[in-house]
Parts: sequence; C-alpha cells; structure tokens
Amino acid sequence: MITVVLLGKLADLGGAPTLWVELTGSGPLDWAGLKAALPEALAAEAEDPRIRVAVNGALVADKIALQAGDGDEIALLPPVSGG
Amino acid sequence: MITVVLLGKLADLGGAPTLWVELTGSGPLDWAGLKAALPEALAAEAEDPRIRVAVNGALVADKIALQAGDGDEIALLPPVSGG
Amino acid sequence: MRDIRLLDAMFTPSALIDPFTQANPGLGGVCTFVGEVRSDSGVEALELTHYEPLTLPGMHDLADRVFGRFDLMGLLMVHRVGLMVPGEPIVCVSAAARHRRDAIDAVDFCMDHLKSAAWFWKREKRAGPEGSAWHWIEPRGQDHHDLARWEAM
Amino acid sequence: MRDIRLLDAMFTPSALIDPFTQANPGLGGVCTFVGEVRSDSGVEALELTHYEPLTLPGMHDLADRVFGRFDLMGLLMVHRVGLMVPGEPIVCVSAAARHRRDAIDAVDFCMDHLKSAAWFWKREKRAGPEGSAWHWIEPRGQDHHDLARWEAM
Repeated sequence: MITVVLLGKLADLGGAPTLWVELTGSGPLDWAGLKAALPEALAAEAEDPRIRVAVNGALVADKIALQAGDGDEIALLPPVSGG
Repeated sequence: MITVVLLGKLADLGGAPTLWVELTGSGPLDWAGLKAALPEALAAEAEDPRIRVAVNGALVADKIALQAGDGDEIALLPPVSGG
Repeated sequence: MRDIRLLDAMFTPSALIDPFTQANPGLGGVCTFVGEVRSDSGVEALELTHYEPLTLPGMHDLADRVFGRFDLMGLLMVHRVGLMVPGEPIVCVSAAARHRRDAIDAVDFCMDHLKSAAWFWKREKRAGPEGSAWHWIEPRGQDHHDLARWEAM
Repeated sequence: MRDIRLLDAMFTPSALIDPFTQANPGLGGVCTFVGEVRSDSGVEALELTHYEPLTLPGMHDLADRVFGRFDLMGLLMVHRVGLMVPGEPIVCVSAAARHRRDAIDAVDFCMDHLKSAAWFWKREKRAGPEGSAWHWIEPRGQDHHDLARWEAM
C-alpha cells in the first residue's frame, strides 16, 4: 500500500486529501503506474510541470523517474500560494 | 538682544548651548555682524557650508544673506548625526 | 537566538516579539513584520495547508540562508497553519541585528521567500450569491517579482 | 491613524505598537523597526539633542512624504531625545498597510530619513584612560548612501 498525499487544490481533484494505492505488479510503482491509479482529472493535472513530487518527505528531482515501494508516502505538490 | 542657539558640537565651540548678542548698529544683524559677535573658533566653524542657519525656526536659504532683528532667535545647525 | 515555529492555533505577536527582543541584548535594532488575514470584501475565512515533512524543514533552511546572508543576532519566524478569520495574525518575522539595514533586509527577504517559496497552500472562503464557497489562491506575479529581487543581488 | 511624537523619557515600544495595530483594522501587514542604544564597547550613555522648532515639524513633513509615496493605512513615528543608556529604545517606526511591500518600504524610508535627514545631533559618553568623555557623532557615509537609494527610485 502506498499513501498519496494531495496538497492544495489537488485534494479537490482527488476528492480527498489522502488516497491509497495498492501495488499491483511485483516491482515498485512508477509515474505511469501512479497516474493510472489516480482519478482521471487528478492524473491529467499531475502532468503540469509546476507540480512537484516528494517521496517520504524528500522532493524528487524528476517526477517521471518516480519509484515508490510498499509503505512509501508520495506527496503531490502544486505551486505554493504563500503565507 | 538676539538669541543664538548652538546645536551639536557648536555648543562646545561656543562654550554654551545658547549665547546672546546685543544689536550694536541701528540696522539688523547680518552674517558679518553675527560672526564678529561669536567666539573666534565658533565663527570660523560657522563658515563651513554644511552648517545651516535658521531664524525664528525657519531655515535660511543663504546664510550670507542673514538679517536678524531685536528679539529674533538664530540657530546654527551643524550636519545632523541621526537617530 | 533562533526561534522557528509552525503554529496551528491563534497567537499574539507581541507575546513572541517582546521576549525575542529581550533575548538579544546589545542589539542595535529589531525589525518585525506581522501579516494578518486582510478584511477583503466577502472573505469570511482563510485556510492554510502545509505538508509537514517539507514545511518546517523549509523554514529552517530559509533561516540558515538568512543567517548566512545578513549579519544578525537573532531571528524569529512564526507561521500559522489551519483555519483563520480576518484580523488574525498569519505570520510574524522579527530580526535583531547590530545595524538596521541587516534587520530590515532580513525581514524583507524572509517575507518574500515565505510568500512564494515556502510550502503553504491557501484558500479563502468567500460569500457569494449561492452561499459561501472555498477558493484556492494562485501564486501572484507580484510575489515572484519580489522574490526575484534577491537573485540579482 | 497617524501618530508622530518626540519623547524626552524612556518608552516601551510594544505599549505603542499594540494600540497602533489595533487602531488600523482590516490591515494586511504591519512592519515595525525599533532602534536601541547599542552596547558598543566603552559606550556608557548617549545624548540626542534636537532643535524643537525644526525637529517635530520635520518629522511631520517626513510623514506627509511617506503617506504620499506609499499606500499606507497608518504610521507611527516616535523618537527619543535626551540622555539614554545602552538597551534603551531611541526610535520606533511602525507602518500599517494592506500589502506588505508598502509597510516594509515605508519603515525603511522613514528610518533612512530619520538617520540622516532629521534634525538630531548625537553624542556618546565613552570610557577612556582618563575617565569618561563625551564625543559628538559625525554623520556616516553609509547613512547618506542609504538615503540616496530613494532618490533614484
């Protein structure tokens, strides 16, 4: 099981601030696998290059190269809108 | 009688923060008359172009053109040194 | 003196600033900025979301950069998260330094970075013809312009 | 809300800032600078002289320019005169605005002008080998440089 945390307006697109994705194959979850597991509107929005991804609290330099395993937490981070 | 208010280090050169000058001639006191009435070190320092002059609380644009009469207050204002 | 906090409940800025000032004896100046939820017409509430694993570490990284860039004696950086109403403080940054320029510029730098480079997401609850609704706030061009000032220096 | 004062006795900045902030409801931000007598080595006291007919009117003129130049809701500008010891506040400037840039820049502008274009003269009492003596402070080049920044804008 992988936890997907949705920040800002992505929580609205996902229908909840947190989603859970089951690992289906034998290997880790990659970017294509994650998008396939997300609601359609959210998967489309996630392609926006301004949306950053963190795994277990660490930012991923290139989200296309995402690899997440069982128990990991993925966060989808839209542009920040300040304090 | 004319009151001369000395600000900042000019009070040290004048020996006091306030001096009084008697009008001698029949006309108003001019810049040369004021300098003649001041202690020598203060009169010399007063020539510094950074030293401004006010008469009755109003800055004088050109101190060389100073004119002060009986009861007036002249202030000699050295460069300010801030808050 | 370095005091960096994320708070999820109402705070009183002077209750933080006064002890902070006392904790930096010998200072020449303290500059402070307090941001409040503005009473814009129709705005009933504001909610700030954060992502805990990034937000507080990001504020500490910002503080490191501020201490590296300005000659400071102390830095207080406090940010609210959660639900707020107009008039409530959102952010309080205070910098103590021997000279005023470092104190003022450090606060300016912190605020520009908290506004457009810190991990916060903001939405407003606005009154509308069909009742109140929440709206996400997008980053403003002015904020990015403010941030870019520091890169040229 | 405009509050401009010359004070000849010790003051507590927060006792002025808190009511000032309360007096500007709906604000987006308040920036405040408090300058204190710095504990420089050997400095025992500081005396600020002013010339009453020019000093307070000059602060009001400065406030007029600040309100003309920045979009402010309120301005508090308080300056000490007389004898002070290290740790005592000398100056407190607070600006309330809808947007942070106006508040921060207004405080920065006021401080630069109070430091090098307001009618104050400063001397320090310093410990020396033959006892303590008073020394007049000359204007600093840095202060004039800070002031000149505003003329280019």
